[in-house]
Amino acid sequence: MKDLRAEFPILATLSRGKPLVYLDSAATAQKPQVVIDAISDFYSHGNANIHRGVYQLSERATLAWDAAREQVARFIGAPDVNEVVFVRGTTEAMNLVAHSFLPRAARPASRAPVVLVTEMEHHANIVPWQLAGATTIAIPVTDAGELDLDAAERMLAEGPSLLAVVHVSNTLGTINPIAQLCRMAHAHGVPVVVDGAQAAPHIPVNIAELGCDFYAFSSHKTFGPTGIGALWAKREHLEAMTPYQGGGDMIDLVTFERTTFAEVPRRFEAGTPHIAGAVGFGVALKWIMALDRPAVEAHEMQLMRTASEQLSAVPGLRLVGTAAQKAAVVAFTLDGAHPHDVASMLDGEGVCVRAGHHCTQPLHKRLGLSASVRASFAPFNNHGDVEALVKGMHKVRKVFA
Amino acid sequence: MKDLRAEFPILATLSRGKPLVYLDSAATAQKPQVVIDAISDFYSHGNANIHRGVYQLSERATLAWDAAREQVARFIGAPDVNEVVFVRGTTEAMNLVAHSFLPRAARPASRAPVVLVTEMEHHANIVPWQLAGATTIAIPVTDAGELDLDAAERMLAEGPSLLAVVHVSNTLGTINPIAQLCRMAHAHGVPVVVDGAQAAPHIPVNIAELGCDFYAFSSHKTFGPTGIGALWAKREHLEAMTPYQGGGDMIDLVTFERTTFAEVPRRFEAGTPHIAGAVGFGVALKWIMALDRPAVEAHEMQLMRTASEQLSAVPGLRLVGTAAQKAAVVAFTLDGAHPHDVASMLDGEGVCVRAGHHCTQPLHKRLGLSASVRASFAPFNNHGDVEALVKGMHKVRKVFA
Amino acid sequence: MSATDDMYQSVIIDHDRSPRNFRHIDAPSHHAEGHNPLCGDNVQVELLVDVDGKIRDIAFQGSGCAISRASASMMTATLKGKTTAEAQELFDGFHALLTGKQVDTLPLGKLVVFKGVGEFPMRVKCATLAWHAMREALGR
Amino acid sequence: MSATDDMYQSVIIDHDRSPRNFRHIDAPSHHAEGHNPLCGDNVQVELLVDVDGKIRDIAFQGSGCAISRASASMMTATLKGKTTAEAQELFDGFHALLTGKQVDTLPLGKLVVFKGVGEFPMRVKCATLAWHAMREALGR
Ligand SMILES: Cc1ncc(COP(=O)(O)O)c(C=O)c1O
Ligand SMILES: Cc1ncc(COP(=O)(O)O)c(C=O)c1O
Repeated sequence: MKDLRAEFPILATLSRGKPLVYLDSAATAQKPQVVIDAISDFYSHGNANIHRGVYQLSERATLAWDAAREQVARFIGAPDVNEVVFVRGTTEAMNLVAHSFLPRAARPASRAPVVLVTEMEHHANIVPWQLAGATTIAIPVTDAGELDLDAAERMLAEGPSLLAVVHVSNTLGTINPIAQLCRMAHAHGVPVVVDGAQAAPHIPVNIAELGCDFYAFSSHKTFGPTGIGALWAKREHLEAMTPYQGGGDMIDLVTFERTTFAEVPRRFEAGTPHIAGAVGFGVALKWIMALDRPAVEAHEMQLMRTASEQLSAVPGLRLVGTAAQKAAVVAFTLDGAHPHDVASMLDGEGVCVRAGHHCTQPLHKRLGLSASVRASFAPFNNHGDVEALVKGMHKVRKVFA
Repeated sequence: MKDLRAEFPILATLSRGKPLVYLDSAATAQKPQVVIDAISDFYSHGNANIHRGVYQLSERATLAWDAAREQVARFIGAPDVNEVVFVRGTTEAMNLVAHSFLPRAARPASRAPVVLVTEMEHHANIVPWQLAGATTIAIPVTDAGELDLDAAERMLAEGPSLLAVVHVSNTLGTINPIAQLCRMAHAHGVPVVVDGAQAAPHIPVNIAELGCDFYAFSSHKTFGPTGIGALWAKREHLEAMTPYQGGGDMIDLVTFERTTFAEVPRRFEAGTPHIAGAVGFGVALKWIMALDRPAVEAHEMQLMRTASEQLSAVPGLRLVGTAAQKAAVVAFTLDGAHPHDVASMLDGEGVCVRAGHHCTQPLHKRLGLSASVRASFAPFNNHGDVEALVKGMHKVRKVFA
Repeated sequence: MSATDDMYQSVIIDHDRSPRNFRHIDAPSHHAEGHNPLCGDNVQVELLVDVDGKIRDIAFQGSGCAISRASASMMTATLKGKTTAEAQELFDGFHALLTGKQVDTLPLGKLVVFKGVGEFPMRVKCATLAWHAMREALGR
Repeated sequence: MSATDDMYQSVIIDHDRSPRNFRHIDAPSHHAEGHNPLCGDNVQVELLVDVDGKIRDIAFQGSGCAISRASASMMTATLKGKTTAEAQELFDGFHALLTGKQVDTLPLGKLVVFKGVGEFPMRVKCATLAWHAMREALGR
């Protein structure tokens, strides 16, 4: 596989005076130079507001914005570019669906909707439903960190309004069987919302093969800029959904008495959007698609397996999440050491990992943990990074044993 | 005044093969090099997710994020940094207030709330209230483009839930007497939301002097990146407001039964925010504050006056908006020529202006117009830009007369 | 000469100022509306089509920019007397012309003055608005 | 030697492992809780203060990272027998130490081992958590 390290300028920086070992890509991905340049270029040569300008700069910005939407559609295999809504990120996508779709999915419409989630969901796929007035009930997770599909079947049979499920768990790494879950849910007439925040950077995503109703992911986790992301939704759902935020660009005719709205997807994109962000997002997705993806996946898997094996050899260390189908995320705990102390000590070695609940408090509770340490991999990581992590953990163990 | 043109790389680009004459800063501002560099630097050397990381990169990103919030507070004279909420822009700010504040401002609580707006509002300050279930009624605008303050007094006396008013009109340029309106509104117990999208780039803003309850503005109009903006609100309002979007970072404790929320302002900032955007926004505001602001204001006023005078000399041209207190925005129509054709012809001369309703359809209706042409100025504009505009208009007139 | 001079040729300005067939048809056999949110253009196209498929009359109403008015005007002048099949062919040719495709300009006649609009992607919709309405009216 | 070795000195590790005064006080005269969402640390501080303002007993409970546990432990060990006024002074000194201010370290005694935490802004709250709770318990 092509060495990608040179494409990431941040890898040349030091952390606490040591070479940077970045193992927190699940929190946010680093950016390749092409993405950084695309943003600078936009602001330096192509910046204008979109849609309503007739002059050349605005025309170009509008075309760049449209091209970014097409790139998103291509990335997830969406046949209709107008099924892609630009949002701030996965979190906003879920809130949009909770606000604009959930009320009409409620069965019966008179009762508070029930949203079926899983015990491994990120808060972004729990709290929006609760704020929208839904009751959240959760498909259990096994000790290995897999979904209990028998329970899922039983719970789907009870007729929830919606199934909201993560594609790849940000804590466990588990890759959930989305296609199967969609078939099960649809057999009961339940639409499926998929949180693809962690899947998009790791595995090829094709919404037709998955068969879901909604798919959300964030630019900043797919090597793109912050503040932008995408919600894909079936056209029929988008057409039926009420507007979310109001303002410019999402309207057709405004009067003080009555306002009518623009076509989808613009109806859901009120105000001046994050234009430069969309441009950078498009470039990032193009960059991913140009990778030798099977080779990258194999490389990440190898790093994950090596890390898992070698970490398991650290006395008192327990892996969190050992599903058969896993993406390159390794979470763990160390007996006698608080995860934040572990992360701080690794920080001293230049190793960047995350400690805490990773926005999955219910999962941690289910596993009897208050927090965990998480190392997550990107295509640019190498065996030296794994070595630094493992060496660091031996040192941590010595201090805290 | 210092010549600022060299700081804006985009001014070196050509438009339709001619030197760029950018007169659409009201739609979106161009970016000085320091802002563009700040964004690149963040992604190249400082990129990490914030809040929950203990390692040095994340620590630095968190400090940069906090510093940006402090910069926003300083820019508007807010004493309490925690009264500043980061949002996507003015539009999202209004939607946040409509969702989380309006319901508790409704008087009586049992009736649909009434939001008092003005005939010159941008759609961003009309539609969010309507989507939140409010009735919008509008303070009339005089032919010169000023608010009818007698009518305002009468309408405030009727006890609306809220007064939502623009500080500087994006179409007319009118600077509204916000401090006076706030005194009038507060005498009737009516809270005031101010749309500062066009004020922030042109005039010094001090929320204490204005006396408002909420103030919103957008980064992209203040020489900063797209996708970020700020809502300032009185602490007591923020504390009383319900959460807006749900997800990571805005919670305290999440369970499937019950979720509790973080302190303000984090309660209103769900998910990974636009970190790089906030950093760039902060640098942009710092850049503005470092300008010789009285000199810049005088310069902009002079450009506006020259433009207004010389344009008035074009036969058939009528100025739209001739308020006594005006910011550097000049809108107009030309008899016999549709605004979009005017803008297209100017485009041919490299002159970038906006044509259309500028997201103020009700204002255009009030003035008996279907659309208008708008030229808006920034500190880097000069008399050559005005000349190009005026010369272009004479040419347009010849074609269409 | 600027890039837009090519868009605003005198024939376009003339049709904008004095549009042909800018009226109502008493009992149209077909009609449709078009709306372009960018410029606020709107156009109503009415047709009277014979049983043998010949366009006996065609007219338009509405308001909009010079490009959309001139395009509507020249469309009506061109299509009167043509068959609906020929109208469809002209639509295809006109659309191709504006979207920068290789196209045989001969059958388009005077309509080629709109070629310059093709350089301005934001304005293409103005020029095709009446044509889309015409096609919709004919039920395609 | 890494930057964090200075934070995890053996005395801190020792207090983490065997925290002093990690218990309840039967009838505390003052008590308060602290919570740090970053690490999930939470601490309950209880005090028994004499009428003359002397801290007769002080203890803590809760869970958290090594820094917060060690800090709570050393705080209780330090404050027992001190007056509430002295506790306030120590709070000020400790806070100054951790936020990188110039400070007279002499009165702080063993607490100076926390100086290293000052290098890690995200962890300062861990070290000051119990101190803030103590101060809140005493009603300031
Ligand atoms: C007066 C006014 N209010 C609100 C807005 C909306 O701002 P944004 O599009 O950045 O959300 C704008 C700009 O479009 C404006 O000019
Ligand atoms: C699985 C998962 N879902 C949702 C989110 C939320 O994404 P964002 O913070 O970009 O909105 C994240 C990342 O934090 C995640 O890992």
